[in-house]
Parts: sequence; C-alpha cells; structure tokens
Amino acid sequence: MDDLDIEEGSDEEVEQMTAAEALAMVEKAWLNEKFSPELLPHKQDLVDVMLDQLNGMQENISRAKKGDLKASIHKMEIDRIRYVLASYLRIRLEKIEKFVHHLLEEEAELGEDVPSRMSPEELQHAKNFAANMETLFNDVVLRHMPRNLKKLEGSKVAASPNKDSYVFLQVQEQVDQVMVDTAGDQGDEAIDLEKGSQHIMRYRVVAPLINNDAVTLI
Amino acid sequence: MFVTDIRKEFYDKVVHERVLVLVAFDVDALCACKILQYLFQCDHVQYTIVPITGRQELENAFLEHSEQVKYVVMINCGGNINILETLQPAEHVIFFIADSHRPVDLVNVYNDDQVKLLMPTTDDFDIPAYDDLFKDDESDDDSGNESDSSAPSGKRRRLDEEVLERRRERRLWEEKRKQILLDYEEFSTYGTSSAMIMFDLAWKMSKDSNDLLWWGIVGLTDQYINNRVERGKYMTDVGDLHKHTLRLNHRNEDDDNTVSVDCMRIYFDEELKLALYRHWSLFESLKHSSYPACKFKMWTVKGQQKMHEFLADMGLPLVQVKQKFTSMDMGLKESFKGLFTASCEKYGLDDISFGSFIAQYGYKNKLCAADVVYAVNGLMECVEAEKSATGYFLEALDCLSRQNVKKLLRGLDLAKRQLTTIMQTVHSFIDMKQIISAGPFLYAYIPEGHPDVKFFSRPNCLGMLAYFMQEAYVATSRSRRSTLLPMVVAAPLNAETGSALVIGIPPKAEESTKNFFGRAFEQAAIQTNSRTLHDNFDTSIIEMKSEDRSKFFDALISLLS
Amino acid sequence: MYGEKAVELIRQLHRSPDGSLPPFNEDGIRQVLEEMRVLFEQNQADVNKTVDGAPGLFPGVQLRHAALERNKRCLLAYMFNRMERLRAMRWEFGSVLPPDIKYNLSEQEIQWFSRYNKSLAAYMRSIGGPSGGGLDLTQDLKPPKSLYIEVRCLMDHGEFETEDGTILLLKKDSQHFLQRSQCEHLIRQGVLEHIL
Amino acid sequence: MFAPCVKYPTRLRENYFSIDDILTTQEKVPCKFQSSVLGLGFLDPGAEGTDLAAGTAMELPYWLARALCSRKRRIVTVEMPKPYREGYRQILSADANVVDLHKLGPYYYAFGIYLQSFGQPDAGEISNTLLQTFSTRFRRIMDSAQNCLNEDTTAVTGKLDELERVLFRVGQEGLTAFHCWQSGQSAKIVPSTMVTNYRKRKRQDGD
Repeated sequence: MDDLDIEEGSDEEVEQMTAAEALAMVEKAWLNEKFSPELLPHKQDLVDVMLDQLNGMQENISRAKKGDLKASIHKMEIDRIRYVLASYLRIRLEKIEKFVHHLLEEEAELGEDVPSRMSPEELQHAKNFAANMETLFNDVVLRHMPRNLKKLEGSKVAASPNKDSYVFLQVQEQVDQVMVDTAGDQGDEAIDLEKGSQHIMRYRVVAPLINNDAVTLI
Repeated sequence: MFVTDIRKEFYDKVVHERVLVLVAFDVDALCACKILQYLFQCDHVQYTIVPITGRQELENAFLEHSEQVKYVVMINCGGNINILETLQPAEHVIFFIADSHRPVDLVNVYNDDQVKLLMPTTDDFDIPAYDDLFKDDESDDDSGNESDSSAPSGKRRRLDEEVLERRRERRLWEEKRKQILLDYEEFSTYGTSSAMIMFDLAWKMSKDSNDLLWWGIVGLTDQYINNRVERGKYMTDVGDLHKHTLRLNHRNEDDDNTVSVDCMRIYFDEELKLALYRHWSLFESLKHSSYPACKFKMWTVKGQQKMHEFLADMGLPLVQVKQKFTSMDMGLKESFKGLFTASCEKYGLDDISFGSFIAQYGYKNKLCAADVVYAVNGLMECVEAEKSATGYFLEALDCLSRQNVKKLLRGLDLAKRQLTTIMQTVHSFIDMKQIISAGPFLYAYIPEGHPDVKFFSRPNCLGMLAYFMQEAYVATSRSRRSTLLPMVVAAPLNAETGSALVIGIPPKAEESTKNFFGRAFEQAAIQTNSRTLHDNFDTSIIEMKSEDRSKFFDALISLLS
Repeated sequence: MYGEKAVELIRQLHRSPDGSLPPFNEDGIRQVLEEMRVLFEQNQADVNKTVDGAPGLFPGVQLRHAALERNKRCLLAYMFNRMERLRAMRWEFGSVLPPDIKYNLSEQEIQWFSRYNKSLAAYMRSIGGPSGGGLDLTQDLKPPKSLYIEVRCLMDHGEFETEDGTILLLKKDSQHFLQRSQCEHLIRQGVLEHIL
Repeated sequence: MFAPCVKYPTRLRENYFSIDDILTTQEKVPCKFQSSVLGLGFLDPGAEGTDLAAGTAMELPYWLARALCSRKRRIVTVEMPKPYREGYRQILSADANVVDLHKLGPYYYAFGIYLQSFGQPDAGEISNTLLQTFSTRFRRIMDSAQNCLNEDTTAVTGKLDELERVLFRVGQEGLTAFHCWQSGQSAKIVPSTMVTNYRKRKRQDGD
C-alpha cells in the first residue's frame, strides 16, 4: 500500500492523506456503519478515492511478472480493501432499503444546505426502490381497494431505526458532560467519556459523537 | 525420461503454470497428492485434481480437462502404460509421472521431451539398453519396402545377398528384443511410494513439516500393509523417514511442555500387527488381524482355546481384553505391549511387530500409521450408496487433514466393517473348504448373493481378502507346497452387467512382491476369447464377464502348469 | 369473522420456510378485495342512512371500518413480505431466479424483480464515479483470508472461464485451486464447495 | 448472506408489515357488546336474528376488540384471556420454567403487552408476571441454547413462545459460530442458505 501514490486522489479533503490513512478512515466508517442502527452520513469521497486506488493497484499488478511475490501480496491487499468497501456499501444499502420511506421523508424535510445522509446514487436507488414498491402494491392490491383506502400511507408503514438500541463504543477524544438517562426514574445524569475508554450506551445518546469522530462503534 | 533433480526439472517448471493432477485410487496416491497440494498452495500454483480409477478414466479425464493445460502430473497412474500412444497429447503437453507401478513403460522411459518420470534413481528398474529396443532410420523402412529396389540389375544379386544378411540380422535383433521385452515385462511389481517421493521434494524445498512427513509415512505404510513392498525395502524407507522424524521432532524431546497440544508430534515405535486395536478391543483386533488370526487358526475351536490360553498367559483378564481398548485399565494399557510381545515369542508369533510411526496431536488423537491406512482405505472404498466412488475418494482425501478427524473416525468404523467382512468370509471359506488348489495356484470364488459381496468389488479390499485367505489356507494346509502357490480370487463386481473382479497374488513363501498374473491373465484371455477388461493400473487385477470365468480359468491353469 | 381470509394469506407466508416463496395466491387476494368491497358498500349505505337520520348504525360502521383497515394491512403485508423474500433472493441466487421459484411469482412481482435488478445494477455501476468502473456488491461477502482457495465441484457445471481467460472444466468431483474472487459466486450458488 | 450486517430484531417490534405482529393482533380477547350492532348478527354463530344484541359475549380478535373498546368509545368491554388471569399467573410465579408458553399463546409476551392497552385493573400485575416469567425463563433458555449443539432441539423449543424461540435461535447461532471459529471453519465460504434450502427441497421433491 505504502509505495502507491495517492496524491492523484481528486478530492481536496482527502488530497493530503496517505493511502494508509485513507484506508484507516474507510475501516472506521465501515465499523461505525456496521454497528449503528441508523444510516450514517455517506463518505463518498473516501469510497471514490479508495476505488481509484484499487484500480491503480490492479493495473500495476497486471504489469507485474508471473509468480512475483509482491504482486500476490498486492492482490491480497486489493481483495481486502474491496471487501471492506463492498461490505460498507452493502450495509448502507440494506439500511436504505429497509428504512426507505423514513429516509425519503427525512430527505424531503431537509433544509437547503443540509447535506443528505445518502450519496446522490444511493438516493437515486432509494427513490427507485420506493417507487418500485409502490408500483407493485398499486398494481396488485391498492388499485382495487375502495376509494378511501387506495393510498399507501408512508408515515404509517415506514419502518424506522431503533435509536434506543445499545451499542459498544470506544472513545477517541475526551468528551465531558454527556447526558445519559439512567435506568429507573432518577432522571438524567451527566458523565465524562475518557479517551480510550469503552462503554455500552444507548445509541441515541452517542449518535452526535459518532458524526464528529469523538467515538467509534466497536 | 527419469528426472534426476526433481525440484529443478519438475517443480520449478510448473511453479507459475496451471497443472492438471490425475490421482489414482490408493492411499499412497492420496498422501502424495496431499503433499503436492500443500506445496502448490504455498506457491499459488493453480491446479485441478481429478480422481482416476483406471485406464479408461485416465483417457477420458485427459480429454476433458486438458484444454489449455500444458503440464500434467500423474500420481500412481500412467507409469506403466505408453502415455503418448494412449493419450495422443499435443506436442507441448508435458507429463510428470510419479507412479509406483512397475515395470515402467519403456517408451515413457526413453521419451526425453514429453514424459518425465518422478522416480528415485535408487530404485531397481533393470531398464534394457536403448539400442536393444529401438533401431532408428533405414532399417525401419526396408522391412516392408520391396518396391524401392530400383537399383541396376547387375548389382542386384550382390545386393540381394546383402539385403538377406541384413534381414537375418534384423530378425535376430527382433527376436532378442522380444525376449528382452518379455523378461522386462514378465512381472508386475511396485517401486518407491509416491508419497515418499513428494515428501522428498518438499524436503528439498525446505517446506517439509510434520504434516507432510506424516503423509509420507502413511503412503509408505500403505505399501507395507498391502504387500506392495518387500520387507528390506520397507526397512530402508522407514529408516529414511525415521531420520526426518528425529529431525522434525527433536525439540519435543527436551522441553515437552513448551509445545502446544495442538502441535503434531511423530515418533518411531515398534507397532504390533494388530489392526485398529487402539480403536477397537484387543479381542476383536486379534480376531481380525490376519497374522495372529492365522497363527492361532482362530476359526477352529482349538484355535480359540489357544488364543484364550495365550491371553491368560499374558495375564490379561478376558473382561479387559474384550472391552474397548481406550477404557482398559491404565496400568494394563501401558504394560500391555511388553507383555504381549513376550507371550508372542513364547507362542511362536515371532513376527508380530514391525517398525512404524505414531502421530499425536491434541489430547485425544493418537494414531498409528497402519490404522490411518486402514481408515483412509475404508473411506475410499466405502460401498454405501450415499456417495459415488469419486465422492468417497474425496472424503478419503479430506480425512487426511488434521482438522477432519471426524471423517477419519468414520473411516475407522468403515475399516472395521471391511475387516469384519473379510474375516467372516475367510472363516466360512475355510470351514466350507471353498479355497481350491487348482494345481498351479490356489483359487477362491466369492459367489454372488453373498450379502457382503459388494465389499469385494473394490480392488484393495479384494486384495486384503486374497492375502488373508492365502495365509489362512497355508496355515491349515498340511502340504508344504501350499506356501509355494500363488492365489487367485474372483468376486462379483456388477450383478447387472454380470462382471467379476479378479485378483492374482504371488505365493506366500516368496519374499518378493513380483507378480506374474498380469501377463498370465492377458494370455488366458486371448487364448479363450474371454471378455476381460485390463483397466486397473495394477495388471494383476482385471475385470471379466462372469460367464467366461470357467474357460478363462481352465486356460490359466494349463498356462501355468 | 371479517379479516379471516386476509390473515390466512399471512399464515401461509408464516408457515413457508425462510428462503422459499409459496405460490402467489391470486384467488385469496381477490376474495379479500371482494370482502373489502362489500364492507365498504355497506358502510356507505349505513353512513347515508345515518345522515338521513337512522339511529344506532354507528357501531356497525366502526366495526366494518376496523375490518377494512385490517384487510388492507394484511394484503400489503402479504405483498411486502413476498417482496422482501424476493429481494433477498436477488442477493442469494443472483439476477436470474430458478425457474420453479419464478413459477410461483405473479407477473407484477416478476416486473418488480427486474426493476430492482436494474436499479441495483445501475447503483453498483455508479460506485466510484464515472471513471471508477463500479463495484459488485454481491461479491466479497466474507473477509478474504487468502488469495487462492481450494474448491470442489459438487455438480457438472461445464466450462468456466476465469478472469485471465483460462478455461476450466467444472466436472463433478474434480477439485481446483483458484483465485477466491473468481469462484466465490459459484460457491454461493452451491456449484463449488470451499475446502479448507 | 445479506442479512448478517444489520441485525435489529425488527421481527419483534411493532411494524405495519410485520407478520408476527399481525399474528399477535389476531389473538382472541373475550368481549361483551355494550351496544347492539345492527345487521351483523351473523358474526356470532350462536346468535339469533340479524343483529348483534347488546350483552352478547363473544371472542374477538385483538385488532377488532381494540377498535371497539377505547377511551373514546366502548362498543364492547373486554376481559383478560384466561392465560393472563389470576390462575395462570399463579402457576407462572410458582415455576415459570415448566410451563408450555407456546400452548398458552404462541405470542404470549407480545400479546400480553398489547392487552395492557385496555387499561384493565390487573394490567400492572400482568405486566409484572410477564417480566418475572421472562427473566426466570431467559436464563434457562440461554443456557440450553448454549449447551445443545447438533441436537434435536424441538423438545426444548416446543414449549417456548415465539419471542423466546428467536432468542434461542440467536443463542444457538452464536454457539455454532463459536464452534466454527474454534475449529477453523469460519473462513469457509458457504453456499447461501437460500440456495442450500432450495436444493434440499428440490432433492426431497425428487425422491
């Protein structure tokens, strides 16, 4: 990995990163996505850069000699990166399809300059998915129902993520005064999260901390 | 041609290529295949493995899989048949043959470009000289070419004399060649185990480990158990492997505790000729192992008594002997081997032990090489309908891996069933006096309808039966001549097609594994127009139409008398 | 009782094992829709009568309304859960369904499947931007342990061309050492078995 | 395997499309009509006449009972189903482990929670019983899930409610995964379960 030049990466944000750093970030995003009940904001730039990287490596390898041990190691590395990327995107896709109505509703309510959780391509697929589902339901049953029942009520049928589920996390940067509602009725309590410590907490409480990289899910 | 540097001339040639590996149905071949797989996997050599039961399948498999393949490895198949003539390969295809079957086909030996024989030069091949076999150029075409004598008529007479002289020489040469070939091909036998050859390769590449060594050991033990190697040669090979064992396991001697229980440990030990006793009861093992069973004549009341006496002499209570070996008293289990060998000497079972190896890994698994051979073979020749023959071949291949101990345990059970069937068949044949001395050889025919007959439709199991029967017959026979007689056993192969499997084995008295039945079967078949199929790579095993059996055997008797 | 036919559709799905789809019950759906039609018409009539001053009809309207909603929920749930299984099949079987599974689908479900296929393919192609060449998410389902793996052929599959143009014959009981990425999908489809 | 990435037990949560939820809300509640319902007499097989008379007692599925009995309207009044009444509650508190919960209602817990919505006087006690029963049985279920590998578990699961079965399965999957990992089998790429099941069924049909 290290001897491969990543400076060509088109995006400005990730321009200065080394390949190893980029990979570490993708892996972090992957784990967070894997353990979070809701869809997290997309990391399309990272994905694009990594894929670019993969294609570059692939080309290098195709030029390598037969039986070159280095080529084998690079191939292995490619497989591994591809797995992480594919798994990351797969998890997102499953959440998108599962919570499609919920996400599209949220999307519709977004302000002008608030970025979407989904990448444009993911959003397109989500729209297709919702439209396909509606077409199917309409054609087979809804169309034939009495007139006041013909509509698919998105808000009623939408499945939404359970933000009250518990997650394991590791603290990356010290965060003070996190409000946690304790079990029972004693009300809320504030705790400090020490760097490096690990916790089990309700997702709802720590969700904002994931987005600014203060904690990672494990 | 023979390869002298197996690493340079074989491995380095194929290391970046795709290889087709054709593997015959025997334990040695499986072990060799395992070692080769390991080496290929280390170096990312892409390969395809195809199980091969016989000559016909060899041809089919080559036809089907050879597209784009430049390198073919054959394990325990292909050595004793003319590969180029049989397979008609394209010119760029190169065959690497590790095959313990002897004699090696002479065209294979003398082809320098396409056929590379992976066989140790230390083996005794007795290859006839090239000039005695092949005569190049002119002499080849003048034999049939009368028409090209366009020489002027004046010189014709002298020429004619020259030609006559040349023809006479030619005829002599051909007669001599024929005789040489006859001598060379008279006996079929076996050479060095292919697993040993592959282990040697691994060692030369410094890739050897206890796992690979174990496969080498099991391959060699397969030859020993199934009478494919003479005792002397076996001892030499065991000595060789013993050195490797010491080298790879020396660390364990000093600090036993530092080695994780998951590691495999191999050590040399005197092993008893008691099949599977660690996984059975001593009593069952004694009954089912040909050596003690025949020594005691276990099928007679007197024999049984003698065995009980023997056990009592050893100081082993019958209860202990009859229960599972694993649950025998600790003390007895430890001292048993010493007691046993001592009593054996007293009872004339001098030949009860042989040098072999034991592998140990984990807490539970302690296996001796011979038992592994029985188990792998039991699995490979399983006759249950659940899987096809090739399916069981692959099961057997699997069970050699340490992580598949479960499959090996199943193999042990299947092996017990094989041995039980063999023992019962031998007993009933002896009781009913169904083993016939046909004159020049002993003969037994397993009739159809026998419930366990399907076991003997597999060559190796039929072989085990033949050797057990021969030993039992010799033990009961008063005439000393019986030890000088070879034996032929036939068993039904396929009831629908009405075919039988026939095997011939050399006389008991003979130390050598040389077997002349391959040639004899061939001639008897030709003389009687019997419908036979010489498909097995071991030429002393053939298939034939059951209807042709009597005329075939009549011819065989007169041929050998 | 109202809603019985509808819940029977749900029970049918509940009984059928994971990964299978019972035949599309067109007749059952028609019957539920018919029940809904009748319920609706009776309610219309009762509402009209109530507007005209007839007393005591409200409880009946209430009951029928609940039944209508229940029927709708069951029908949609029937459709949705079938769709979910079909979606899972896209990931497990690939873009072409076995014929006897296809046989159990309605025309509209087949259409849904091909639209889903199309949208998914378009999405996978778009990954990595226009120059990225896409990423097949149906591959790489397990973290790779090694570049090459040993596989065993469980059935006669015929010829198979690997990435580098090599042609292999995948014949039952032959065993091959191949690049993992090239044969993973065949393992998933049960053609090959991964040998450790 | 597409599923393993996100494993929320949505099966157990209320959801418009949930099969389990639909089946739970299909469970019967004993009801008594407070007002007569005109023209729907046929719903009660024991009734005479075209109307359902006030005072008629019959069991209605939960979804219907709920629609007819709320704070706003009381077309019916409800009683707790037998398995949630005092008698069974006592049995459960005596030894919850031996009770066949599946027989008491395949969705015993979920349905019990739904029943709370009627605001019956013994709602609190029912809720206590559910909690007690669950925590008593949970230990045992997890214990047996962790201790029978490759065994026929129908004897154990037969007496479990649907929620418990899901938990049992999760426990078993964990155990199998652990054993796979232990024996080095976890790296093995396996055919998709759908494909395996599909083939199995096909083979059976073939026989």
